[in-house]
Formats: sequence, C-alpha cells, structure tokens
Amino acid sequence: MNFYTAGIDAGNSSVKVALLEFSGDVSKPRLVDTELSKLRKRDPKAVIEGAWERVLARNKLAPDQIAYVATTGDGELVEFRRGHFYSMTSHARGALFIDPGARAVVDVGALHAKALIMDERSKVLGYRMTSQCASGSGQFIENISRYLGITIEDVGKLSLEADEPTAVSGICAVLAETDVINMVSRGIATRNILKGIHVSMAKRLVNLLRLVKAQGRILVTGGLGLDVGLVAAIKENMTGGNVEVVNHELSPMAGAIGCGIWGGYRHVRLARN
Amino acid sequence: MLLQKKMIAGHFDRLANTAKTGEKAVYTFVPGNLNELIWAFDLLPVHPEINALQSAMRKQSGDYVLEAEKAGHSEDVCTYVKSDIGMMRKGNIGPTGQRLPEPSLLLLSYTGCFTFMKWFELLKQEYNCPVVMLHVPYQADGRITPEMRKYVVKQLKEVVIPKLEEISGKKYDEDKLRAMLASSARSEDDLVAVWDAAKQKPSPIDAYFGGVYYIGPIFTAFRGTKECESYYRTLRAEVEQRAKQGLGPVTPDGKVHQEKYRLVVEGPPNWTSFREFWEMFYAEGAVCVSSTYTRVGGLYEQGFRHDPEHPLESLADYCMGCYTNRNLPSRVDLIAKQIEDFQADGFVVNSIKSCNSFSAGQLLMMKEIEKRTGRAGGFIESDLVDPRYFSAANIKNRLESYFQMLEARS
Amino acid sequence: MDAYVGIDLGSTTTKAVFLDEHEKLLGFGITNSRSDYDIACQIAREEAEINSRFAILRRELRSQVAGDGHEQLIAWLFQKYRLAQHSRQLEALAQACRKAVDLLPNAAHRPPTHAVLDQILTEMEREAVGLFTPGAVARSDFFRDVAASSFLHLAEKKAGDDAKLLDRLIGTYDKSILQVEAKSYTNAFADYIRFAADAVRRMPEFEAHGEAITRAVANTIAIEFRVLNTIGTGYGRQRLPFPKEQIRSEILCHGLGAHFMFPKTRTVLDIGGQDTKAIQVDENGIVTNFQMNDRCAAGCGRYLGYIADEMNVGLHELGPLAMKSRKQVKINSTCTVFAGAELRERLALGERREDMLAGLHRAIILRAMSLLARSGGVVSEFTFTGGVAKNQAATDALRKLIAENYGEMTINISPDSIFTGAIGAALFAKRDRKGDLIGVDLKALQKPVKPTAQEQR
Amino acid sequence: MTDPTTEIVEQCRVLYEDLSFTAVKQWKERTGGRAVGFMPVYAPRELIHAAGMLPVGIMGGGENLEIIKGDAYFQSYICHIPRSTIELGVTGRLDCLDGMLFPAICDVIRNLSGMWQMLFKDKLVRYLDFPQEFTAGIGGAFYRHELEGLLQQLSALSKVTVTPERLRQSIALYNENRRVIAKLYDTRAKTPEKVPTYELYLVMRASNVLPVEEHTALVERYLAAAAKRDRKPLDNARVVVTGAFCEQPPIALIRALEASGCYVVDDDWVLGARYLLGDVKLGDDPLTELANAYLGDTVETASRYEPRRKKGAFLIDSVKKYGAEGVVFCAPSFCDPALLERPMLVEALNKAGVPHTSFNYAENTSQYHVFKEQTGTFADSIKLWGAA
Ligand SMILES: Nc1ncnc2c1ncn2[C@@H]1O[C@H](COP(=O)(O)OP(=O)(O)O)[C@@H](O)[C@H]1O
Ligand SMILES: Nc1ncnc2c1ncn2[C@@H]1O[C@H](COP(=O)(O)OP(=O)(O)O)[C@@H](O)[C@H]1O
Ligand code: SF4
Ligand code: SF4
Ligand code: SF4
Repeated sequence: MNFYTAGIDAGNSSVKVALLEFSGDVSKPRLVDTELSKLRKRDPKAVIEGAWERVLARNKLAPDQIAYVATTGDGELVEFRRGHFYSMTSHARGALFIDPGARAVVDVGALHAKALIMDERSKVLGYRMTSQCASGSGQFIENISRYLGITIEDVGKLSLEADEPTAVSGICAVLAETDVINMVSRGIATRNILKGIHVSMAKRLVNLLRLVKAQGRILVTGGLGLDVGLVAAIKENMTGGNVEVVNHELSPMAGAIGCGIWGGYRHVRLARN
Repeated sequence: MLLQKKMIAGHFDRLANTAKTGEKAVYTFVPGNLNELIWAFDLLPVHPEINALQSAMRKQSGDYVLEAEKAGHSEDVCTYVKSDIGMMRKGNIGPTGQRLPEPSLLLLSYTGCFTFMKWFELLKQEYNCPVVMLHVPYQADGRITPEMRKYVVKQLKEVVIPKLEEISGKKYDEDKLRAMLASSARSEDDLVAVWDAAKQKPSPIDAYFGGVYYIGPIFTAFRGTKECESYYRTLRAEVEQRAKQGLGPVTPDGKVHQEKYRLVVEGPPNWTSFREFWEMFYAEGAVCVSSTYTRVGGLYEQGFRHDPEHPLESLADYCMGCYTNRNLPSRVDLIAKQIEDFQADGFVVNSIKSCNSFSAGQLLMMKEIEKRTGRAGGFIESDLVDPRYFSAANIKNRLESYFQMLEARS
Repeated sequence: MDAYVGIDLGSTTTKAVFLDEHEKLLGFGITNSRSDYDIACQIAREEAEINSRFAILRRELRSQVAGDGHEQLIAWLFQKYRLAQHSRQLEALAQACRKAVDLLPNAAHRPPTHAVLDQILTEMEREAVGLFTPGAVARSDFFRDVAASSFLHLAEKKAGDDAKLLDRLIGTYDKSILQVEAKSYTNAFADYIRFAADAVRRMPEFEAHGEAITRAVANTIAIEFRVLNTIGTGYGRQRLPFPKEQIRSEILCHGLGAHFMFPKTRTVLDIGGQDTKAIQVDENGIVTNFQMNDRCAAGCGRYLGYIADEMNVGLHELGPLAMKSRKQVKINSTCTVFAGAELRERLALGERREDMLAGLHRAIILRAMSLLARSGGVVSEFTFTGGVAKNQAATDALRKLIAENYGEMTINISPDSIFTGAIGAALFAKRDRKGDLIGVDLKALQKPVKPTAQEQR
Repeated sequence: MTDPTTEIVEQCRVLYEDLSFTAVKQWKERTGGRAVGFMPVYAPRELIHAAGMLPVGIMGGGENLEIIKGDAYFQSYICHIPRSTIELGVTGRLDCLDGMLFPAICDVIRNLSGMWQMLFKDKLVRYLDFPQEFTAGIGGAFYRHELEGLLQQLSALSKVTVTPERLRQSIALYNENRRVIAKLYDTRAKTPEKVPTYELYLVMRASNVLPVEEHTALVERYLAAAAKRDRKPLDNARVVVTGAFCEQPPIALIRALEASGCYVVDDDWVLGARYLLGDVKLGDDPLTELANAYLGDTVETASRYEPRRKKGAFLIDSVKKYGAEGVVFCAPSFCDPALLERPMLVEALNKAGVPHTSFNYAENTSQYHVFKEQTGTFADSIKLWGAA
C-alpha cells in the first residue's frame, strides 16, 4: 500500500507544508517535499493556498492523490483539511522523525513557546506553554532586527560573535523596543544587544524546560530552531544533568511533518474500518 | 540590635542541635501564635515565615521561590509558602546557615489567613508528621463574642494541649504558662511605650522599617522569655533617651534625617530589597510614625495584654486579636486613629502581591481613610520575598510623585 | 526676552514649551524621542524657540502688513522654513545612505544599489518641495516618518520583484536614519528663515511686501531668549542632565498643565506612548490622587502604533478607519502582539478591519476607565491629554464610556494636549525660580554625534 | 427534528446571561418576599428558604460583564470574581438583594465581606465562619451557634418566624434538589454525548436564581429531554475537571474543552448547589442536623481542612467512580486556595497513575488558544496512547 499525506502548519508568521509518502511501515514515511511561506502581513488563507498549490505542482500531484491532509496550528484556516492535531502532539512526532534520539522538544515560534517531554514513541509525557504575553517571542526578534537593520537570517550568526552581552531590562515585547533603542544610543554593538536578547529568551525557555523536567536530547523546533544564537544561548543556560540541546535544518517544519505523519496513522486506521 | 542578634543566634543553635539534645521543634505561624504554650511544654517554636523573610534579606528567596515553582507551584500564590518549600527542598538550611530540625508537630493556628492552612497541608505531605489545627474564628463584626472565645478555648483544652502533651511527653503545667504570660505582659508594656514615643516630633523611631526590628523578639520565639523582657527594657530606655534628646530615627546610614513627612504605613514591607526600599523613604525625609504590619502580632496599644489570671482565654484573645483577623472596617478605624494619634501627614499602602489577607480590599480602605482623615494616601506594590516583584524604578516613581504631592498640598 | 522652559521627555515624543514672565505661552516644540535623549531634548527646545520666534514674526508682520495678508505670508514663510530644514536633513540622509552602501559586505551589490539609491534620493528631493506648501496635509510631524514613507514607497517601486535588493535598501535606510537622528538640524534659525524669506520674496503675490518681510525677519532674528529656568519631566526625566530640583514628576506636571489649560478640571487622563495615568487635581491644580498602569504596552499609545504597523496604515489613519465601523468587534487578546496576530487571523476569517479597530480603540479606553476608577472616578471637568487624545476614535469611545458611567459632563480635549506635561513643567520652572538662579541652558549640552552601533560593529 | 433540550437550555442561558437578575426581581414582585445573595459555596440555603426568602447564588459577572469600576477595588494580582461582584454591586445590579452572605472560603471573600459592610451599609452582610474542627462537641457546637445567629438575622429581615417544622420542610426540598442533581451528574457521566457539559452547566447555574422547587422540576425536565436524544459517543477522552469551586470558567471555555476532544465526567462548578453529598437528616433539631451534615458528608475543596483522609482521595474516588481517564485542573488565576492545593493533588494523582494537565483562567478570559492547545494535546495523548 502506497499513499501520500500532507501536514500543514498554519502558524502566526509563516505557513509550513510537508508532503510525505508512506509505503509499508506507517511509522517510517519518506519526506518528499517541504515548503515554508512567510505571511508578511498577507492574508493567511491565500498564503496557505499558494503554498499548497506550489507543493502539489512541484510534485505533479492532484489534490485527490493526497490521502490525508492534516493540520496543526490554526487549522480552521484550512478548509480542505481532513483532520487536525494539536501542536504539541504534532511537534513531538515531527521531532522524533527529524531526530529519533530526541526526548524533549522546545518549540519556539512567532508568538508562543512550548516545551514538552516524550518517550521513544513520541507520546507526550508532560508539557508547558507560555501564555498570553509575547515577551521574548520570535515576533519580538523580528521587530528588533528590523530596527537594527539586519535580516532575520543574520541574527543568529551575529549573536554568536558577541563578546559582552548586555541584558535587556524591559519585559514587554513591544516596549522593550524602546530599551533596545536606548542601547543603540549608548553605543552598544548590535551583536551584544542580540545576544542579550537571546540570553533573556533562553532563560525563559530553560525555565519551561525545567518545569517539564526535560532530560536527554532536546530538539529546538519552530522557526527559531534556525536561530543559532538562541540555540547556543539555550545550551549555555541549560546546564547540569545529561542534557544535550540540538537543532536541525528541518526544525521549522517539525509541526507540519508531525501532523502529516499522524495523518498517515489515521488514514491506515480509517481504511481498515 | 546586637542583643536581638544574639538571641536569634542562640535560638538557631539550639534548633540545630536538636539531634543531640533530643529537643523537639514545633512549627507554627507568627500572627496570634501560642508561643508561651509551646515553651511551656519545653518544645522549640519555629516560624517558617521568619525563615522566609530572613532568606529574602539574604537574597536567597528568589532561588527558593523558583525551586518551588519548578516543583509545580503556581506563580500566582503567596511567596512565603514557596520560599519555605524551596528552602526545604534545598536542604532546609536556616538563616544562620545551620540546618533546621524537622517538625515534630505542625501547630496550624489558622489565624488571619487561609494560606496558612494550605502551607501546613503542604508541609504535612513533605514531612509526614502530625498536624494540629487550631481554628481561630474571624472578627467579622469587629468583636470577639463569648462563643468565639469558648470555641478556641475548647480547642486548646481538648485538641491542642493533649497533642502537645503527646508530642512532648510532658503534662500540661499551667503555672509555668502563667509565669511566661506574666513575663510577656511586661514586654508588651515596654513595646507600647516604644510605639508611643513616635507621637513626639520629631519621632525618635521609624515605626515601620525600624519597627520590624522592634517586633522581632516579641512576635516570634522569644515572647515570654527572660531575654525578651530584658530586650524590651533596654529598647524602651534607649528610645526614651533619644526622645528626650530630640533625636530622629536611626537609619542604615546612621544619619538622622530631617523629618519632612510623617507617615503611617499599611501592609508588610518588601524583604528582598529592604534597605533600598527604606532608603526611598528616609532619603526624602519620610519617617514612618506608625504601621499596621508591626501590629500583626498584637494590638497592645488597645489594651490587650497576656493575662496570667486567665491563661487560655487570653491566648484565645491574642489569637483572635491580631491585625489581619479583624474585619476591614476595624482596620480602617485603626489606621485612621493611628493617623490622628501620631499626627501623620499621610499614609502609604504597600500592597503585597503575595498576601491576599492584607491586600484584598486595601484600595477601598485607602479611599475610606482619605475621606475620613482628609490625608492623602500613596499606593505602591511589591512583594514580600519574590525579588521579581520589586520594581525599584516603579516604586520610586510613585513615591516621588506622592511626596511631591504631599509637599505641594502642605 | 526672558523665558521659562518646560521639557517633557516622553517615550515616543519629546515636547518643550516656552513660557514668559506673565505665564503666557510663547511657543511649543516637539520631536520624536530617540535613542539620544539629550539630542531629543535639545531639538524639542529648539523647536519651541523657533515656534516662539514665529509667534513674534507673526506679530511683526501683522503690524506691518495691512489686512489679512500677513496670514498667507506667515504660512508660506513657515512652510519654506520647514523645507529648508527638511532639505538639510535629506542631505544628511543621502550622505549617510551612500556611505552605508559603500560598506555593503558584498562588493558586487554596491553599484546596482547605488544606482537605485540615487534615483530614490533625487525623487525625494523633488517630492519635498510639494510637501511643504500651506494646506498640504502632513503625513507626520517628524522627519523620520516623512522620509521613511517616501523612501520605502519609492524603494518598493524601484526594486520591483527583486526582494533582496529591497531588503538591502530598507536595511540601508534603517541604518542611516539613526545617524540623521543623532544630530540636531534645528539650531540654525537665521539661515533657514533667510532662505525662506528669499523664497517668499520671489513669489509674485508677495512682491509688494519685500521690505516688510526683510524688516520683520531681521527683528525676529535679533531677539535673544534668556532662559531663566528649565524643568524637566516625563518618562525619561531621570536621565536628564539636570540637578534634582529641576526635575518634576510627570504626574504633577500633567496635573498642573491641565489645570492651566482648563482651570475647572478635576480629573485628568493622560494616555501616552508607554504609560497611562489617571490624575485627580484640586482647584489649584495640585494632584490629590493618581494611578498609573504597569509596564505593558496593552493600554497605551504604543499599542495603537504597533497595530497601525501590523495593519500597514499610518498612525494618523487609524482613528478615522475605526470611525467607519458599523459594529464593534471584541478583540480577545490583551497582549499587543497577540492582538496583532488575532487581527490578521480574523481578517482572514472575514471580519471587517474597521470593526476590529473600533474594538481595539474601545479596549484601550476600557483599560483607562479602570485606572480612572482606581484614582477616584471622574469628577467634572474632565480633561484628556497625551498623544492618544489626537485620535478621534479613542476620544469618541472615551466620551461614550464616561457618559455611560459617570453621566454627562464637560470633557476637554485641546489640540495642544500633547504638551500638557511640558506646560506644567514650564509653570513649575517659573514658580520655582528663586532669586536669580539661572537654570541649565540646553545649548550647553550639545554633544558630538556618536557612532552608531553598525559603525562600531 | 429539533433538539429536545433546546428550549430548556435556552431558558437557562437567558437566566445565565441576565446580569440584572430579572428573575429575582420578578420573584420578589410575585411573592412580595425578599432575596438574599450568597457567594459560591457552602452557604446554607435552607435557612434563607425557611425564612421565606429567595437564596440567590452570586458567582461573579462572568465573561459578559465589562469591568469599569470593579478594578478600582482590587489590585491586578487578585482573582477576578470579587471585582466583578463589586461591579455588579456598585452598578446597582444587586439592589434586588436584601442581604449578602460571604462564606469563609478564602481571604479574598472574607475581606470582601468587610468591603460590603462599608459599601452597602443598609443591607444585611454576614460572614459565615465554618469550623475547621470537625467533632460535634467543638466544631459542631460552634457551627450550630453560627447557624442560629444567621437564622435570627434572616428571620428578623423577613419577619418570618422559623419553626423547626418550617426548616425541616425547606431541608426536604433541598434534599430532593440534591438528588436530582446527583442524577444529572450520573447521567452525564454515563452518556456524555447526551448531556453536553455546557448544557449541564447552564442547567446548574439556573439553580442560583430559581426557587428550589422550580429548579428541581427543571432538572427533571431536562433529563427527560436529554434521554430522548439519539447520539453516538465521540472518540473523546473522559476527564474530571477540578479547581474551580469559586470563580467560574466562562462558558466558551467549557465548550472549548469539549471541542478539543474531552468529555467532562465530573467537575466542581456551581458547588453551592451540591456541596452536601447526601441528604440532611430530618431530625428533631434541624440546625444540629445541618451542622452535622456539614461536618460529615461534604465535598472536599481547597478551603476545607481535611483531617481524616489523605489529600486527593476525594478526587481519585471521583475519577474511579466516573471512569475518567484523566484530570484537568482548571483554576482561576490568583486563587490561592485552589492553586496551593494543586501540587498536593498532583502528587496523589501521580501515585495513582492518573494523567493530568493544568492551566489557569479568569472568568472573563476570552483567549482560548493556549488553553485549547493544552487540553487538545492532553486529549490527543490519552487517545493516541492511553490504552498502550
Ligand atoms: N532563518 C531564520 N533564522 C532565524 N530565525 C528565524 C528564521 N526564520 C524564522 N525565524 C524566526 O522564527 C519565527 C517564526 O517561527 P515559526 O515557528 O514559523 O512561527 P509560527 O509557527 O508561529 O508561524 C520568526 O518570528 C523568526 O523570529
Ligand atoms: N496625530 C496623532 N494621531 C493619532 N495618534 C497619535 C498622534 N500623535 C500621537 N499619537 C499617539 O500618541 C502616542 C504618543 O503619545 P505621547 O503623549 O507623545 O507619549 P509619550 O509622552 O509617552 O511620548 C503614540 O503612541 C500614538 O499612539
Ligand atoms: S507586556 Fe508586552 S508582550 Fe506582554 S502582554 Fe503586555 S503588550 Fe504583550
Ligand atoms: S498570605 Fe499573607 S498572611 Fe498568609 S502566609 Fe502569605 S504572607 Fe502570610
Ligand atoms: S477564586 Fe479563589 S481566591 Fe478568588 S475569591 Fe474565590 S476562592 Fe478566593
């Protein structure tokens, strides 16, 4: 039995689509293609559709050839979905696919951060989420990088070069911009400002990870999984015990991959009944 | 001050040596405590609140609170509890660096605060030791009824004392208790004289920041002891001497500042930045002439004294009489009276995030007091032992505006 | 001429006010707050001085030009003056941009970027002339915003589909504007006004007034302002280089300023960029009670600013858009950032932008209502100050909620309400002056321009 | 076919959303009687009823009340229910109440009683201190005395002399009400697809404003209607919800909980109507019987000291009784009793191997995203991995 599924992660700053192919063992799909499309203040529905069509076209597939379209994130925006999986369920599965050794995940996206621990089958054993305040989120980094005149891709690299990180005092993601402006004025180098931000974010994330009692290998997923500066800051702060913090180029796709895989399981189950 | 330090050190030494001496510790709360009764059984009282505040003064409470939060405690709840739990999880090292003994009994005198109950339930789970609950009814109508007193005395007789006998292996000795209560009453007389001294201008004491040092011995483990009596005798003499010389209060700077504003303060202080907080007052010439926090252990100026003639009844009245066990209208009356008695220019409410018992309703109290006394209230927010909630800039801003407002109005 | 100066160093804008011996207002100055607080103060103060001089210039012209002719004349002089100042800043911006492009890490990118940049800058210069005419609607009062909107608009047009080029141009602008902002371009009144006078004299309709202009301008330039005392207030006041006696809490200043403008005021609400304050004052303008919000953007001006950015509209347009709402939609998120995301999501699900904006404005006012209640309610008369008082959707929501909860009463909103704090400070400066204490003069504070973070990197 | 419960649920929804308490005003007009409010739990409604008055449960303002003045009375770190209750009070919406009872459940409600004394000087305001000592001779005697005092105040207010017989009649009516409520809960646990939780919740909320006889009839009608439903159970996770004995969650949150894949099989909402677990005996001295019922057969909440059983035993009983697969703690933010209780319950659940999750809310939160993600993940993990 051969079939395709797709996972769509409708996020707050970008839409991620993963296309998977299953043959034989459902737990071992093949990742065929991925697509990440930034919203950039555009209509999310249109962006989702655009990304979806590009993936289908690239792989010369028609919509009815996809056995199961699974969503995570803001699934309501995807009218052609078959089923929805919650983001931590999805990220856990995606993380396991990306790195079979991962036993904990910290998903850092545009607005939220979530930490979870799981077993070797990606069963979520415990989790925590930040709540209604966006202090220290990806969105904040994006705003700041704009003010500092650097691209989001460069943020991580620059932060790694810091020699004298300067703490950001403000807590509010919006008002902290004023603090950053203030720092610029005091002649503090961008790399040190960025590192300061990364450190304060990392502390919050480490706190989340500690609260779920993360052990072993921790995979940083979500868009900020690409931010090497943040990953390094988490590593520095997540000391003690047998922990290992890693990231992966597929980190932003973890949610999409994970829900796509769950879609595969459900498809097999539904086909059987 | 030195005397007090010595007393505390001695007590903690004794606590640290219980393994050798075989003495037993009873944990209990500060407001309305049954200190004399515990001593009467030769048991050692331990007050977790005091440990928490000491941890804060030594800048350790932040870590403790985090430790407790890691163990599943919510960010939203009283940080005294979390600091205590965190401290326990990190080895139960007390303020003097010595290990505290585990409780042989948790004497839950549920006075003025519901959190106390949760606190000891939590400790019970940790230590798996006996708990005895003394339910102290609230002065909902601003008075103590005979039934309330009867209820507490009955609990003392039928529940608390038998438990203390069981734990200590000693019989209840009422004469011993009476002697201690008589001693307590003498210290209480002296403390009232100290508070009264602040009626003078300039006030020789700061009855809030300085006041917390003055209440240390009598509110905690020492009331009823000889050392305590002599401490208050000395303190009273010192204060009366300063008053005679027309000196102002002693501050951590040692300097006597000009008394520019006389204030009454409602609410507990912040312990994590105690000095910095105090400085915001004395640097501006603000002297606290009275406060409610220093009355959480008893409103002696209203006439209450421990009474050797009616030992259990007076213990019951002491429990029920503490500040936070009084309803809001009585608290308003009390502050308004302090403002008049001590000729204060205004009053400041330090609203504590942790403490619903103190804080819920303070805003209405403030309005009411302003209306009644015509004196302006200042409002600041902080926390007892969680350093995350002490925003120096914010508090300073508010205080500064408040003082400038007082100045402009005078 | 003797003057007292009040400075309100706000989180988003810095305001200054000149006051004379008789507590009469001479002039206002405003600029956007920026990383260098001293520069912001200096510019605001200089703007206030310029504004005071223009008041004098108007008086001079009125006495020399018959009829209403002087109004037109002064309007033109003012616009040309602005143009001169703007051009000087544009020049600086151009220079900084060119330098930034020279520093692009990939040398191959430099020539094509230069080419487009040149086109943009030339275009901006041309546009500027049109921007500064009487009756032209200003997009913003600040160079930063005016330049940004032209630059970005042009950059998008020129870059076309080349997203990388666009990113580079935007990056260049972001870096360069910081440098322009680190310097004052306001301290050359004589130069600019002479330029303006020349330009206006050459206009056919004013030919007849050539001599009057020359005389009036010369008289105005000749006036010296002697600043007797300066008082600072506002969010950044602790960082002002003033002695403690010359700093006042913003609460007191707002109270006194509001009392000065509207003597019957008893309650004042100030919604600024970073905080919201509810203040009660007595019949002398002395504060009797106040409340301030916590440090969270939800509930103050930055909230609206952030939303405007998210929605891709100008701050000035936000209120008018919200006014077009047919029904209010409640926004669930409290947090500014989440509200932005929610807005986008709901837009996608078919809600109307206007309705959501109306909900947002109501939300911010509701939060202020809480503070007001805490400070002691609303007592007649009520005055609304701060930048958000310029937003009509916000003022409408406020009027409605006040009427519903406290009954009908007089609500004062002055077009100058953003200066309330600075006015209060100036009044304190006047009333505080003891003996012949000469206050700190900000001219002494001019500092060399610091290198920006990018240059240090 | 229209849903048989629609009309009943709609009636309850109208009562729930009516922040002006029209039903109470109408009752007063109709009967000429008086009404006395009480805060969420442990109020002896039987006494109010026996004094010929209508007991009215006040559970804050919920998600629909805009707080304008209430915030002036409470700092941001105090839970929401007291501020919305004050808002209701100072905006005149509670003018229809002739008195208010404040049961001793926490410091906030306790202090609220003092605030009420200051704000509403002409009304009956009474703080009810419950014994935390549970022997008949000590705590029981104290509580009986409290009840007696309360009864005197109530009958002075209504000018109705309360004979023991009259009080027994009231107790009997409430006993009956408690029995139908118990049936309602059992039915939901057995067939959650027929009794959606948000409906059950609305039906329960109606008990706050309806006379007890009417409410009993309403529950019976609802049960009959729900039984007619023909629905298949969904593949949902069965959970017990706990932590909200005082400030109530918004309805939308209850719906979100169900929508994210959970069947609620037991909860601690609207406890005021069901804090006594069995019948109150109809003995010679009804006050003593009420006191005894309180000492003995009463739900465990964070506000009640429990000297006898291990922490969490009550919750684990409920999990077992209703066949739940997990526990969702959902407590109001800043609720000290509930939040301090939580770690102890967690420990008990861990020992018993019951999965759990937790989060906080406020009665007027309207942000369900985070909440849905969490309960959804919880339901997912029970469903995907529960049996394995
Ligand atoms: N290449 C990148 N390098 C570093 N950070 C990035 C990169 N791309 C995106 N990000 C960060 O990741 C965030 C988006 O994360 P994502 O998980 O996609 O969020 P969401 O799922 O909420 O849309 C952005 O706000 C940005 O801060
Ligand atoms: N012309 C305007 N139209 C609408 N809103 C404005 C306008 N000018 C300023 N604002 C609002 O006012 C806020 C700044 O207010 P201001 O009182 O200057 O604050 P601060 O003193 O903190 O700098 C901005 O964030 C913005 O929301
Ligand atoms: S502090 Fe800032 S980030 Fe946090 S909720 Fe407020 S606006 Fe949002
Ligand atoms: S709530 Fe207040 S009185 Fe109670 S334990 Fe905490 S600090 Fe003490
Ligand atoms: S929600 Fe909790 S803290 Fe608040 S009033 Fe109710 S029991 Fe007390």
